[in-house]
Amino acid sequence: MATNRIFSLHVPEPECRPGDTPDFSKFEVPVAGEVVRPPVDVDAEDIHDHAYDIIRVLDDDGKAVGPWAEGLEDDEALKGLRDMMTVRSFDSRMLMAQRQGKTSFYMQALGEEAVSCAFQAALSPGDMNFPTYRQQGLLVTSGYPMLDMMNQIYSNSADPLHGRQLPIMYSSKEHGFFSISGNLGTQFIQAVGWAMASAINGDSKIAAGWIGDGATAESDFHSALVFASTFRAPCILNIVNNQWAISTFQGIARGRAATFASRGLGFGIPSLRVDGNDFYAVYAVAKWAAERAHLGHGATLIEHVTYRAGPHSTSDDPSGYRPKTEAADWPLGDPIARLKQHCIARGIWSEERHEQAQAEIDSEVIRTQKEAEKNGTLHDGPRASPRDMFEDVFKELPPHLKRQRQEAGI
Amino acid sequence: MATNRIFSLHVPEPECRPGDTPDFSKFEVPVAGEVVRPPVDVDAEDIHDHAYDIIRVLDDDGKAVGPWAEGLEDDEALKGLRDMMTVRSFDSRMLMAQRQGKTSFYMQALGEEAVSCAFQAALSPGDMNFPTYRQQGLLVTSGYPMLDMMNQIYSNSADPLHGRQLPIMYSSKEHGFFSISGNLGTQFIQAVGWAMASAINGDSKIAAGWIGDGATAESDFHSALVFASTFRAPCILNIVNNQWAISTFQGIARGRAATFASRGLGFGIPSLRVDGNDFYAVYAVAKWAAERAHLGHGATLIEHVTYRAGPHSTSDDPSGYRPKTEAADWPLGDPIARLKQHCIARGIWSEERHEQAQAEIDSEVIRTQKEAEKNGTLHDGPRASPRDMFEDVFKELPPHLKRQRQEAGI
Amino acid sequence: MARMTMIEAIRDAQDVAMSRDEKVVVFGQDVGYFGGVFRCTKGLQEKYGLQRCFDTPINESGIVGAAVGMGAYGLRPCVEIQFADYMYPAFDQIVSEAARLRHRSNKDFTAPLTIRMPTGGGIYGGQTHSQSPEALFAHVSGLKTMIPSNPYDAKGMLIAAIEDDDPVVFLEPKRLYNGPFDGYHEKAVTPWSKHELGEVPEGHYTVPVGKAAIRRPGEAVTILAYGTMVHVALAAAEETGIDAEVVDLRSIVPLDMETIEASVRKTGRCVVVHEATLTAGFGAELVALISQHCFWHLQAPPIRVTGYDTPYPHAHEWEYFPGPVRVGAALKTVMEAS
Amino acid sequence: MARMTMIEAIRDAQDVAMSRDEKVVVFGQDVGYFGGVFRCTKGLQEKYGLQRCFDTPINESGIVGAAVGMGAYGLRPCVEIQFADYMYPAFDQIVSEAARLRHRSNKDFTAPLTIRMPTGGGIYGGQTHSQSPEALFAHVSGLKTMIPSNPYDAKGMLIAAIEDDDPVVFLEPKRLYNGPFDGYHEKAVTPWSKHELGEVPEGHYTVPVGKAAIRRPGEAVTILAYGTMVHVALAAAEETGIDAEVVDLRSIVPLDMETIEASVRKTGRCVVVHEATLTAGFGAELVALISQHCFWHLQAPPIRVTGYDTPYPHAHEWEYFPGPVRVGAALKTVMEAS
Ligand SMILES: Cc1ncc(C[n+]2csc(CCOP(=O)(O)OP(=O)(O)O)c2C)c(N)n1
Ligand SMILES: Cc1ncc(C[n+]2csc(CCOP(=O)(O)OP(=O)(O)O)c2C)c(N)n1
Ligand SMILES: [Mg+2]
Ligand SMILES: [Mg+2]
Repeated sequence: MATNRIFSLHVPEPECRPGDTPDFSKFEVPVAGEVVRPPVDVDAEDIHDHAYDIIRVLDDDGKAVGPWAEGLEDDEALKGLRDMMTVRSFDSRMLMAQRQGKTSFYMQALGEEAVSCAFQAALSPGDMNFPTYRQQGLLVTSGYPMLDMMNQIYSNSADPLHGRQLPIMYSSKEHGFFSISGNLGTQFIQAVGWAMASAINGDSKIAAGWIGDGATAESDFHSALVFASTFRAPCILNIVNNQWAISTFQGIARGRAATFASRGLGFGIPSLRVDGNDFYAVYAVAKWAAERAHLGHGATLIEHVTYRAGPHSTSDDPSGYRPKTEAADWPLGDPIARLKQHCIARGIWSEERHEQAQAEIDSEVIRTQKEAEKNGTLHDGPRASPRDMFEDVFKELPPHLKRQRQEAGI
Repeated sequence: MATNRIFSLHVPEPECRPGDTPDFSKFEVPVAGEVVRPPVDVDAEDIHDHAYDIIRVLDDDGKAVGPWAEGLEDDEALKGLRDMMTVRSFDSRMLMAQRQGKTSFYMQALGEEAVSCAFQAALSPGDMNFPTYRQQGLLVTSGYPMLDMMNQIYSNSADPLHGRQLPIMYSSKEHGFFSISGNLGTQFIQAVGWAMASAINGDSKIAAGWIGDGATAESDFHSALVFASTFRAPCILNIVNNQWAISTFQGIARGRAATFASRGLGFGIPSLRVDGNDFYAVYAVAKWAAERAHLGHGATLIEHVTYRAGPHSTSDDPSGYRPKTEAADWPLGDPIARLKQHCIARGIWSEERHEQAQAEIDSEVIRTQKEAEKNGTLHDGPRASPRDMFEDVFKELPPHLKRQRQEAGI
Repeated sequence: MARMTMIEAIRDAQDVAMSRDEKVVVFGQDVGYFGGVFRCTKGLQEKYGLQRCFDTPINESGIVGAAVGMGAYGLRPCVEIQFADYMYPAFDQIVSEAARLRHRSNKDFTAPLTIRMPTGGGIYGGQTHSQSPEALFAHVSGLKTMIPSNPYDAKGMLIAAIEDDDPVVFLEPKRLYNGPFDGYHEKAVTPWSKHELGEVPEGHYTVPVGKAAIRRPGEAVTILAYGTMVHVALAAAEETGIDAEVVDLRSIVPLDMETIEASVRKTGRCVVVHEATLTAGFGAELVALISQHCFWHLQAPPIRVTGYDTPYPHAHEWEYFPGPVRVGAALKTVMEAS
Repeated sequence: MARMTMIEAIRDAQDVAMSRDEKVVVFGQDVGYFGGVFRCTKGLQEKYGLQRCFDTPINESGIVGAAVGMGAYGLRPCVEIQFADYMYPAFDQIVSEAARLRHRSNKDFTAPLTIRMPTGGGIYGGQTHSQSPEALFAHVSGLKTMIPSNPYDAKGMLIAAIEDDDPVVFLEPKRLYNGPFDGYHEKAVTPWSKHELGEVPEGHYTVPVGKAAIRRPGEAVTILAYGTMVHVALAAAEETGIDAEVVDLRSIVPLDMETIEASVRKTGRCVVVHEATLTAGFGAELVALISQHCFWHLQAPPIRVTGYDTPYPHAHEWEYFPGPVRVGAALKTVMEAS
């Protein structure tokens, strides 16, 4: 090996690790209302800076300000608040259920609720999401029954997926929610393919792809951008930058680029960053992108800047790789607290109503949980028949699977 | 299917197809000398426009002009000319050999000779290329014996690769030329890995990755940029945009982006476009990028804008998908003619010397070919023993291959 | 009825499928304007327009991934991978996505794709234009894998594949595109126009999925083969004069065990032939099935004649290729064993 | 000597290899600061620095592709793929590049990589944390594929793999990380500290590549197994009281045919066990080899006990998993056959 070191490998490291004091002083908190709202037929390079700035609507007092502050009606704001509260309440119950051994695994969206709840609110019926495992907010917002979610998590007799999938790997065509894959990134190009199909078919439906900051490094991120760019697919490509990919900080996937959104510019795809903890901003940007797609201008890339406040999954313990207080110090605040503040500022909500809503939601979640548990949990009670393992591998059971099922004696 | 078509799929098409008259009027021919030469420690975004402009040194009169016009000595210019002439002469003989059935396959670099010849001239001994199948100029320029190239093409008894590889899939560690793969794109990330290894080892060697315009769509293009960006690998990533990927025009891979080079910006990698038919410009840009890497500033992305003047390979006939005269109309001219003009303008060359050199080169190629054919051609004369098929699959022949070799009776 | 090459038959199958169902779309590298490097999609773009037949960027994962999305939408994509050797970048989308989608979503979403790819050697294509990766697909639950050996089957099977609601990998033995190659590369190839299986009905028909065909009935020994090896097996039977029954599997998943078992029980001897490398090739599965299910009928150890466990060679193609001489030797061995 | 879990043994192997050869580098997702999601690289970054043990972006093709480049440079990368289920994006780099580099360049360049990946089921991981893709690697010429069944082997085999000049796929049965799991998930797992093969020598040693180990000598029937299935096989032998010889293959390419043949010739009967799906699994190769090479010694059809040809289930894991009951039943069948 060389003795006079000439080159050396640069390995990016996060600002702080367990034991350090979180320091977000380098993070420039965006000023609400400052980023312009371009026309939807804009060219990517003409809004180059949108890939570096952060669009924010709700200011520190909860007021909606600036050019992106329009379109969110009173009832929509309140529904958004309720949806996010539901997701959080649901998450905390299911986390507990996993700890109690009622299922094998769980993943929360803690701190990121605005991203999927606000986004879904901007879609139309028939549009299709290709989500990752952290977009349960899409389902809640679209009205998918919480009971079915729980049945899936418990792999019980009423599990819509018959116990085949890991908990939280939902699927609902009806609710515009594509079957979640355990393999990162694959769904990003599938979303583009779905959108291309919509275009080929002369339809008016759009697709939304979802990917995490860490998973942008996967190759199918590239496939998606290449195909979306070439075929001007009517889709929205969402990057949820929640700062962490399990133990790995976002700098490893981002490298020398200033932002993830800037990756879209090299494909001529308009790319915007949005404060992912600002329900209003996410909603407004998603509406803009959806309109763009509907008018035939093709894909938009959105980077949602947020923070994964919980562990990666129930198999993870973040205290091994990041300071415990980092989540609390995250400069963009909590999405529920911020929308709540906005609704109060808007005069349509109050502390009392909030408390009451919280109680209602919690008890509804608990009631639903009890109902779900009647259908069984992973290790207790009824579940799908093991015969079912052999079903739907193919449309029709082929002879070799018939034989194997016989041999299995089930 | 929908009857009221709303969306429709956008499928890019080239300006002209067989039967049409080539029209490069939309192609803005770059003015030589106009693009600034930034310091090598520049940040990617600070030379944003370099990913859109085209660096050109040789003007229409063959004069080297502007800030990139320095460093190419007289003897280097003449060597470059000779190297390119050698590549072209070699290509034409080998093409003929293939037509005569002396081998199975051949691929020319016609019209693109400057890219690899000038680039190699800018490298230092020990640097490593990860080429595609169209960079024979790297080998010729580095002094790799033409005889060995021919032996490889003929799969004969002196083939350094023992008849294992398709013709032109050379390998020479000694000459800084990584084993060519038939699979597109794979070598781009390998180049980054090699550069990372050089950095880990405290070495001073750099790697150069090569990829075609069409193959930038492959996923490993993304892998390469991600890793190069994150680990600041000392490497140069070359895109050879020769306008075509077999029958597919570059707009299919490029999509909505204005240029391929702009893909690098989203990774924070300085990205430049260069006139690939301008030997001087390619040399100057390669030197700049090499210096950048040597000083520890990491990767550079270079898009070489050129034109594939010949068929894709001996299996291809371009008259099925592009106008026959398109090559002749290519606005950046012919690289050999342009460097020749420059050398004459520089006062170090003349028409007579050129003709003489051409004759020398041609006869040297023919002489070498005769020598190579003494070692056999694909279907005639000596070649490696079939026993050799079983060698080097592993370092040592494992029992199962020993058995198979016995069964083969060889 | 018309005489067709296998290329024409494959093109015709796509034409028929596209004309009957506007949900069928065709795409891949060079398949649009140019009609594919082997010309298997020639004229389809002209006939059905850019929206239904188009060139894609060179990204196999993108091609299959987009097809999965389109399938989920409700289209029926038939995509081309330029050579089977280049399918590896798409392997994740094939294995983890297309193959599992129906099951994992409880049929909420399906992936009715056909993934066409030229396979096999015999064209001096070296290690990256000659591979036979069928075993890799066969190991993946949820995929069907077919390999035709002649124009008639190619058309009928490809139409069946496109109409099938499950993902199908459709491997086209490129050495058979223009004629029934029997392994004698020095001989001029007989064109399909001189072969009865080059007789291809017009319009729509299907060859049932998962049904083998007996190409030569025989009593002495069973040869299991598919693709190019069917013709090699026939030549070997001819040359050795051994009364071999040649079974053309046509589809390896699902597999026609009924036909296989009946034949092996009858003959008591078996030779399995494929171009792919030996170890963990599909021949292993065939021998394993026979050994499990026909054990008491076997009079000799089954033999595999396959490519060797090396990368596919260039110069030594004909030493590597399991031609009639090697198959003939195996026939003799298996007949002599006792 | 120290008692170690398999995780500790794997970590220790890398530690030993890194300390003896500074060309050894370790990288992958979450392997740096955090030490890997299974903690198999814990402390290596702290000990050897960021340059020799680091986190990578989540791109498996990038991880293996970069490793190929590093190998060509002269380093000896040992990389982690977080789960074998996530190796597919890297399959092209493994198959088309790492496996072929030595051969295609006439050893001008080589790829001395080790690609570690947790494999197999038994942890309620569902279809994307439970797969056993060993057959896919075994079919590829130029790759070695190893699967340890205990801490002693894991350390010795991993050191051998890292020191090997060929690319090695090193599959770690994750269900064995903490103890010798025999298929009885309701029982608390015995920790490795209570098992003699949890006894791991300090420092450097290797287990020779391609040598099987007989875990239980027996006369009645041969069980061929690897990884978790070795312990299941032992349990089945114990429970049924059938005097089975349990052969732990340890490496499937290269394969220790000598030991296999000797055992099967002796017993005349054979059961092959693996977690992977049945069709075209590595069990097919084993049965095919036995049928070809031990045909005249076989007294009963060999039987495969494997995962079914379905995606790996979540809720029905224990119906799917080839546990001691299924293996025991096969032992009885094979003993009764005549
Ligand atoms: C192909 C593949 N590689 C690795 C993994 C393992 N894995 C699961 S989640 C994860 C981190 C993803 O991080 P990010 O994309 O940022 O999403 P987040 O969890 O933060 O929402 C990893 C590495 C996987 N599921 N698939
Ligand atoms: C993975 C893979 N897919 C497809 C091919 C087939 N193929 C060989 S060359 C080529 C076109 C490449 O075009 P480009 O990258 O522009 O390079 P050029 O030939 O123009 O130099 C294609 C599609 C391949 N070799 N590898
Ligand atoms: Mg993340
Ligand atoms: Mg090109």
